Amino acid sequence: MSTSTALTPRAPSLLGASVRWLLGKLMGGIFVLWAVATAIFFGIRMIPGDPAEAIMGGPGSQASAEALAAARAHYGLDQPLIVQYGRQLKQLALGDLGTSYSLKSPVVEVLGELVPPTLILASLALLVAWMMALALAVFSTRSGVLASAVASGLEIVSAAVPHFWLASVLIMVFSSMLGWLPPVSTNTAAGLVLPVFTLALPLAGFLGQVMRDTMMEAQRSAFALSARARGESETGILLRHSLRHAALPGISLSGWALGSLLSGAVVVESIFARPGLGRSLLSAVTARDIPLVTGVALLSAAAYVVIMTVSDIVERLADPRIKQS
Amino acid sequence: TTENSADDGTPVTGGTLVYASGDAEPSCLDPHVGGNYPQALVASQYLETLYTKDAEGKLIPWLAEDSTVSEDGLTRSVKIRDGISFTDGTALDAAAVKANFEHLLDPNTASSTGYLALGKIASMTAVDARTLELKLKTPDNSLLESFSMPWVAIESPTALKRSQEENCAAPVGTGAFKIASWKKQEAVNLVRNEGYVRPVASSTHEGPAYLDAITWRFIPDAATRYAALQSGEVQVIDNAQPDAIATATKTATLKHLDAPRPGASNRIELNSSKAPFNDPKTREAFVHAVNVNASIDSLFFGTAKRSYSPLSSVEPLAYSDDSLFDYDPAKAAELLDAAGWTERDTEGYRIKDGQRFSLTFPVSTSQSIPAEQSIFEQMQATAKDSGIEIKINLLDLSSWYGDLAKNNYNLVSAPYTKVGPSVLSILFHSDSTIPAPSGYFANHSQVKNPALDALLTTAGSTKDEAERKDLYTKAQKLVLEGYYLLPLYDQQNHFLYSDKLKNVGATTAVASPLFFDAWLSN
Amino acid sequence: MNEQQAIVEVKNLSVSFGGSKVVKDVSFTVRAGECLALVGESGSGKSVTARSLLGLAGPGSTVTAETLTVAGQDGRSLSQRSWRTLRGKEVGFILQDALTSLDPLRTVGKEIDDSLRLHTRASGATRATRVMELLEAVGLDDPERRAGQRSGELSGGMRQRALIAAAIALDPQLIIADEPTTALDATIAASIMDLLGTLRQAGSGVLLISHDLAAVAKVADTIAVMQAGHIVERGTRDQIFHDPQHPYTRALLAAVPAGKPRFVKLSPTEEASSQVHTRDSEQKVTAAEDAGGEAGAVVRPVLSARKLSKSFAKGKHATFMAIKDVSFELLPGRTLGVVGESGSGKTTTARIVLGLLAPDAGAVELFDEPWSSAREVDRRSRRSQLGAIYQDPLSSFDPRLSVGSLLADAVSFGATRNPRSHAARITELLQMVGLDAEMSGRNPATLSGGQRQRLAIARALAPQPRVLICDEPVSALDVSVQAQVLDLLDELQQRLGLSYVFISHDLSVVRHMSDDVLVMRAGQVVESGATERIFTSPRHDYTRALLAASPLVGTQESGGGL
Amino acid sequence: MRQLFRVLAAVVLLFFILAAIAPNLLAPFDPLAIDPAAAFSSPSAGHVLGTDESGRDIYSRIIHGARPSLLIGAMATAIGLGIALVLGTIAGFGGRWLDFGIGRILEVLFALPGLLLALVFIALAGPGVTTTVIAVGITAAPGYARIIRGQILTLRSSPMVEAATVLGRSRFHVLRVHILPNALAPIGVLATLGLGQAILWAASLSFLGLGSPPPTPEWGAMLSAGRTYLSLAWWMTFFPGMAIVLVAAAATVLGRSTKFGGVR
Ligand SMILES: Nc1ncnc2c1ncn2[C@@H]1O[C@H](COP(=O)(O)OP(=O)(O)OP(=O)(O)O)[C@@H](O)[C@H]1O
Ligand SMILES: Nc1ncnc2c1ncn2[C@@H]1O[C@H](COP(=O)(O)OP(=O)(O)OP(=O)(O)O)[C@@H](O)[C@H]1O
Ligand SMILES: [Mg+2]
Ligand SMILES: [Mg+2]
Repeated sequence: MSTSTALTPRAPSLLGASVRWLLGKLMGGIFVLWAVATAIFFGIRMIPGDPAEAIMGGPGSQASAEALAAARAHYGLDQPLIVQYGRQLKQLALGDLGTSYSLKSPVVEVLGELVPPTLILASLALLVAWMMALALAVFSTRSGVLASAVASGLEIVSAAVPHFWLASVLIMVFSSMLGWLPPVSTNTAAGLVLPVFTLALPLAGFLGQVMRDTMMEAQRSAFALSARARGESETGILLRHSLRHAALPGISLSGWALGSLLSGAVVVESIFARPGLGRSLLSAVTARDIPLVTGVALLSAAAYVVIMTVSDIVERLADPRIKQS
Repeated sequence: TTENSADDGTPVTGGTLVYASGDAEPSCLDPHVGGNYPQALVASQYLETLYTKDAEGKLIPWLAEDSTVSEDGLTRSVKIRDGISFTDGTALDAAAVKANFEHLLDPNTASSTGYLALGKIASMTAVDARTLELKLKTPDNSLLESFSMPWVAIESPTALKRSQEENCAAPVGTGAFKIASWKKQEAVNLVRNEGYVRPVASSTHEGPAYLDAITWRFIPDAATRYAALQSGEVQVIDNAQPDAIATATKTATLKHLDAPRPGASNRIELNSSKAPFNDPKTREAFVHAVNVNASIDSLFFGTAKRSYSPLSSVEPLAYSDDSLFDYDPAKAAELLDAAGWTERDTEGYRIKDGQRFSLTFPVSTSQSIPAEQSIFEQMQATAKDSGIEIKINLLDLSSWYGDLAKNNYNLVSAPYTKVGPSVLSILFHSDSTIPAPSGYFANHSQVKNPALDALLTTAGSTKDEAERKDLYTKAQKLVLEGYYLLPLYDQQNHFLYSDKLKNVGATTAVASPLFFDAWLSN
Repeated sequence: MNEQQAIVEVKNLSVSFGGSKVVKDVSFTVRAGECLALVGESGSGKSVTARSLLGLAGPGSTVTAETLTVAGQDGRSLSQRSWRTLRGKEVGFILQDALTSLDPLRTVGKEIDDSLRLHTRASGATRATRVMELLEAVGLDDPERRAGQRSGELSGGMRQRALIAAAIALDPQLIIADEPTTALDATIAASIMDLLGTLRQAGSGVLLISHDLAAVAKVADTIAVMQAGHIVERGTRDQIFHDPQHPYTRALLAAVPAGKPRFVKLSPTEEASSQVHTRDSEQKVTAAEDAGGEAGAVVRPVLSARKLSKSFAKGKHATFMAIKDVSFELLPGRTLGVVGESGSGKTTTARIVLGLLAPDAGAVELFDEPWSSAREVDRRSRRSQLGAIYQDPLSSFDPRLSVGSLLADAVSFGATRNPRSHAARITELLQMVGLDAEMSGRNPATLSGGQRQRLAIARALAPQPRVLICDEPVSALDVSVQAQVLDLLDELQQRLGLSYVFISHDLSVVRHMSDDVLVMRAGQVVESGATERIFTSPRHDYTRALLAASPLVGTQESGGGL
Repeated sequence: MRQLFRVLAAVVLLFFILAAIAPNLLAPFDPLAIDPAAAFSSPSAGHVLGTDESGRDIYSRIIHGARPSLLIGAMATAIGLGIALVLGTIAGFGGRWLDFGIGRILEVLFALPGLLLALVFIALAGPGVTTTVIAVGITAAPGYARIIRGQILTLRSSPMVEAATVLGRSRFHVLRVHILPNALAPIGVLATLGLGQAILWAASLSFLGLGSPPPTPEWGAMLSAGRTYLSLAWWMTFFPGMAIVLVAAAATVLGRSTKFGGVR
C-alpha cells in the first residue's frame, strides 16, 4: 500500500527533528528571558523611588547628597537609561545578576540560598496535590454518584480557599489548639507539613477537577469498554487505562501550577516564616531592589521555560496523539 | 509590668534561646548603617554602648568610664574603660571609639540615626589610649544620651576596616553574645562570648552569659509568631499583639514584658503647611472630633495607656496636658463653623469654597500594627460625624516615604525613637522641615516657629538641668497647644516569653531586651 | 466440533434504559461455524443486544430474558467474576468504534496481550510470541514494530485489525463484530470481511452487526433484520435477499443504490417506487442552452480543471504531493462522480475547485472564466454560482444560528440573519428539500442526520448556484436516509438543471448518481469516462481491484430484480 | 446531584448579587458604624455573625462588601478578558507574524509570576480599588488570551468558516459574524470561572496590605484584618472567608456546568 512507499529511514530524521525542536525551545526560552529582563528593567524604573536611596539603606534613609551620588556612580545609575540597559544585558548575558541593593551580596548567592527551600516547598506541594487529586479522582470514580458529588464539592471548595486564610486556620487548629505541628520550623520534616498542605490543597482542588473529568471520560470511553469485553476488571481499567489519561492534563497544567505555586509561596513563606524566593520577591519589590527583583523574575521565568519544555516532552512521550508541530 | 522575680531558682548554664522578631529583617546587622529599631533590637545582643540607662532610667556609663564637658560646652572628653576587648581580640580604646565615630560620620556608611546623633561633633582626637576629646560645633547636652543608643554602639575598628558587605553580615562588638552566622530570611545565630567581662551595673552576675546561644528568628506574621510561642518552638516574641498579650497574661506558662521606647510618643502629626490644617482652628477641631480613648480601650485590652505628651512616658522631661485632647464633637463643630467650614455636601462632609474638608492619611502597613490601623479606621468613622473626611491610604514603606516627600498628606503617624528630650528638636525644629537629599524630613507637622526653634536650640545646649527642663516643657506646651500633633500612646514594645525563660527584664536605653542574665530552665 | 452446537441462545431478550425499552423480545441462536448478521438502521438496538451477551449492556440498563445462554453459561445469573472469565476467553468482542477502541496511550502489543495476561498463566515470553502470531494472522506487516506502536500511529484499517487480533487471541467460540467495516475503504473492508470468513471456517460462531444489508451479503449465513428494538424478519441470506417478507426489509433493500440505474427512486414514495425516470430531454436542452451553446452545438463545460497539482509541507523539508495533474470537465446538468480510496486527494481537489485552496499548478475555470487564478475579491461576486455540501453538515453551520437564520444569511448574501426578512424564500427552500417550514426556529444540532443534510442542501441552493460540489454528502448517513438524500439530489438536478461534482468512496453510490466517473489513486486520476463504461469494462487495474472489493457493485444479480 | 449543586450555586450567587445591588435590603446595620464598646462580640441574636474590632456588624459588612468584592472580581475579569480579546483576536486573525509576536508576548507574560506583575503594577500606580482591579486583570489576561486565541484559530479553520467563504463572505464579515461571536461563547464560562479566581487574587493582595483602602468592607480586606484576631475572634475571619469561598465555588460550579452542558 501507499504507506510502505512513504517509509523513509526513520531514526536520523526523527533525531534531527528532536534536536531542531529542542533548539527551537532553547531560542524561545532565551527570548523569554530577554523580554522578562527588559520588562523588569523598565517596569521597575517607572516606579517612583530613587534606586540610589534603596542602595543607601532603603527609603527614609537620610543619606547625604554625596553618598547618594557616590552610590549612583558606583552602580552606574548616573548614566543614560539606555546605556544602563545595555550594560545590564551584557552582564546578564555573562551570567552576572549583579549585587542586591538591600542585601548587599551578589544576587546569584542570594538566589542560591533561597532556591532550595522554595524548591522543596513547591515540589512537595505539587507532589501532595497530585496525590490528593488522584486519590480523590479514583475514590469518586469507584464509589458512585454520591461519593462523586462529595468529591466534586471538596475539589471546588478547596480550589476556592485563599492561601493565607487556609494557613491561618491550619496554624490555629494544628499548632495552637492541638499542638501537633510546629508553625514555623524550617529544619524539620514536621515543619514542612503545614506550609506544604497550605499550598497543595487549593492546587489539588484545581487539578482534581480536571483529572476527575478526564478519568470519568476514560471510564466511559470505547477503549475501556473494549478492555472490559476482554475480561479486564474495574481495578485493572482504572490502573492500566484511566489513571494515565487522568495524569495527562495534570502534566500539561504543571507549568501553570508552578506559577501559582510561586505566587502562593509569597503568602505561605511570609506566614510560616520560611526563607524562600516568594518572600524575598515581596521584600525586594518593596525595597525597590532592582537586581534582586530581576534575579527572581529571571529565575522563575527560566524555571517556567524549563518546566514547560519538560512537561511538553513528558506529554509527547506519554501521548503519541500530540504530533510534532 | 516587668517581671523580674528573684525566686526563679538557681541559674542554669546552657541552652539555646529562640527569639522571634516580628520586625523586618535588617538588611545590615551593623546599626551604624541606616539605623532603625530592628537593627537596635538584635545589635543590643552583640554590641554595647558607651553609656546606658539603669532600671530607674538614670544614665550610667558602660563602655565609657566617665565624661566631662568644658565650661563653654564645646569640648567633651570621654574616658574609655580599660580591660575590655572586642570578640575579635582587638582592644577597646579611645582610638577604637574614634574610628567608630568616624565610621558613623562617613557619608559612605549611610548612617541616618547615628549620624544625626553625632551631628554636632566638629572634630575629635584620641588624647591618650583611654581619652577621647570631642570638639563640638555647638553645645550639645544630649550627647551622652545619644551615646546610649545602639545606633552609636562601639564596634571593633579592625572589623570596621572590612568591606561594608562583610561588616553588615557580622559586625564585631564587645557584647555578651557574638554573631556565629546569619541565614537570610531565617535567623541570625548568636553564640555566647566566653570572654565577656563588663555587664551593666544592674546585672545579677558577672562573667559570661548563661545561655549558650540565641537564635534570632524573623517571623513577620503576628499570629504565626504567637503560635510559635504557644507551641514552645520559640521562647520570646516581640511586637506582641494586644489581644495576644491579653490572652497570654491569663496563661500561666507565658509572661509579658512591657518596655516602652524612649523618645517620641506614638502620635499623629497634623501637617500645618497646607490647607486645611494651616488654620489652627481646624487642627483643634480635628483633635476634638475623634474619639481616641474609646478606641484604645477596646483595641488594646489595657496594654496601652493614652498619652497626652509628645514624649514617651519613660522620658523624665515629658510634659502632658490631658485637658487639650478630649473628644468633644460640639466644640469641634463650633470651631469648624468659626473657621468657615459651615456648609455640608451631599455625603455630609463639611465644605468651604467648594472644597471638602478632606484629610489624606498615608499609612505604612509595615510600621503600623493592625490595632493601630483599627484606631485610624475608628477615627475615620467618628470624624465623619463631624463632617470630616479621612482618606486612609495603605502603602508599602517606599510609597509611604514617597508621599511624605511629596507633601501629599494631612495626617501621618511616624514613630521616632531616640534617647532623651532632644528628639523634640528633630521632630519640631524648623530645620527638620528641610528634606535630606533623599527627600526625608522628620518634622512632619511642619511647624515653623522661630520662638519654638529658639526654645529647642537653647534647651539643647544649656548646661543647667533645671533650665533644660523648663525650656523643654515650654516647647512641649507650644506644640501641644498649637495642636500640631495628636498623642496616642507610648511606642509599643511588648515582649511575650515562655516561663521556662528566667530572669528576663533587663533592657538597653532604647528598651531593647538584654539576655545576659537570662537562663533557660528545663 | 458439532455443527449444530449453539454457542449463543437468546430467547425474548429485552433491554431497557430507565423507562425506555430499546431491545424488545429478541430471540436468536448462533451456532459454531455459523455467521449470523444483525442488520437494521441506526438506533435499532443492534449494539445493545450484542453488549448484553457479555453483560455489558451499559450503566443503568435492565436486561431480562427467558434464555440467555452464552458459551454454556446462563448469563442471567452470572457473577461479575464469572462474566470476566467469559469475556475475552469464550467470546471475542470487536467494538463498533474501531478508531477509539484502543487506548491511545498504550501500545497495541499491550492491548492484545491483555486477554492473554488475564486468562492464561503463560509466561511473558510466550505471550509475546503469541502476540506476534496474532498480528501476523490478521495481516499486519512488520508485527514487531506494530506491537510497539500506539493506536495514533496506525491507520484505521490497522487499528481494526489490531482489535480483531485482540478479540481472537484465545480462539473464542464466539466472535461479535459490531460494524467492523464502517469508515474503512472498500478494499480494506473487503479484506476484513474475508478475515471474519476465515475465522468462521475455523469453527467460531460469528455475530456480525451492520446497518448495511449489502455489506453483509458475502459472509452471513443467516440474517436477522432489526427495527426499533424488534427482530422483524429472520432468514437465510437467500430468503432475505430474494424473498423479503417484511416491508421494512424491502425498504432496506430498495435503499441500496447498488445496481440501480440513474434516477431510480431509492426510497419508497407514493409514486411507484421502482418507476424509472428517463432523462427529461427538454430540460437537458435547456441546461445546455443556459451554458451558452445552441442546441446541437458543442456544449461548453460549466467547470473545467486543467492539470491541477497541489503539495503540502510534510515536516520541515519534505513535501507531499496530495494531487498531481488532475484534469476534468463538468458539463451542464450532468454529474461527475469522483471515487478513490481514502487519502487519494478527492477532498483536496474539491477544495481547489471551491477556491479554498490555491493549486500549485494548473487552473480551474468556471463558466469559461478563470476561477482558481482570480483574486478572492473578484471571485466573491461569482461565488453564488458554486455551492458545496459536506460530509458533516453540522460543523459547517454556525452553532449560534437557527435553521431560519442560517437560510436568511444565505438568501440575503450575508446581509441579515433575521429569518423574518426573507420568510417566503426560506419556506420555499425548506419545502424544496422536503423539510417542514416549522423547522425554521430549531437549532440544527437538534435535527437528525438526514434533516441536517437536507438543510445543508437548502442552504447551498439559496444563492441559486448552477454547480454543486458534494464531498461525501451521504457517507455519514444510514442506508435508508442516504436513499432519501440521493433521491433529493436527483430530483433537484432535474428540476433546476444543476451540475454536480459528486465525491464518494462508495462505488455503488457513485455509480447510481453519476454520468461520468473519475477514479483517483494517490493523487492522480487513473481512469475517467462514462459511468457505465468504467463499471462494466474498467481499463485500469486499480479500478478493477476497487470494483472487486465493493460488495454488490459488479453483481447485478442480487438487487436488480427488486 | 449536579443539578442540586447548580441550583445551590445559583442561589448563592443570586443572594450576593442582590446584596451587591441593594445591600440595605439585607443588612440590618450600617457597615461603617463603629461601636468600640461592642467590639469582638461573638455571634449572637443581635449580631448574627458577631462584630469586629471596631464593633461593626460582620454580617452587615459582608452584605455591603458584596458590591466592592463582586465588582473587583467582575471588573478585573472584564479587564482581563478585554485585553485577552484584543490580543487573541489580533493573534488569531492578524496573520502569521502578528500571531507569532503576540504568542511570544503571552509567553513572556506567562513566564512572569502573576504576583510580581501585580506588585509592580501596584507600586507603579499606588494601591486602591482601581489599581487592584487592573492588577488582577492584567494578571489574568494571558490565560484568557491563550484560550481565546486557540478558540479563534480553531474557528478560523473550521468547516463553518469554509462554508461561509464558499458562500462568498469576506474575511471581515466572517470574523465579525461567525468567528468573534462563537469565540465569545466560552467567555461567559471563563468569566464565571475567573470571577472566583479574581476575588481570591484581590484577597491575596489585601493580605499583603495592598488591597482596598479602609473602611471599605471588601471581603479580602475583612479577611486579612480579621486574621490578626483569629484566636480571639474566629468569626471575624471565618465568615468573610466563607463568603469568598462560597462565591468562588458557586461561580466555578456554574461556569463548569455551562461548559459541559450548554455549548457544544
Ligand atoms: N448506555 C445507554 N444509555 C441509554 N440509552 C442507550 C445506551 N446505549 C444505547 N442506548 C439507546 O439504545 C438504543 C439502541 O442503541 P444501539 O447502540 O444498540 O443502536 P444500534 O442499532 O447499534 O445503532 P448504530 O447503527 O447507530 O450503531 C438507542 O436509542 C440508544 O440511544
Ligand atoms: N492541509 C493539508 N496539509 C497537509 N496535508 C494535507 C492537507 N490536506 C490534505 N492533506 C493530505 O493530502 C492527502 C489527500 O487528502 P484528501 O483529504 O484530499 O483525501 P481524500 O481523498 O478526500 O480522502 P478521504 O476519503 O479520507 O476523505 C492526504 O494524504 C492528506 O493527508
Ligand atoms: Mg451500534
Ligand atoms: Mg475527503
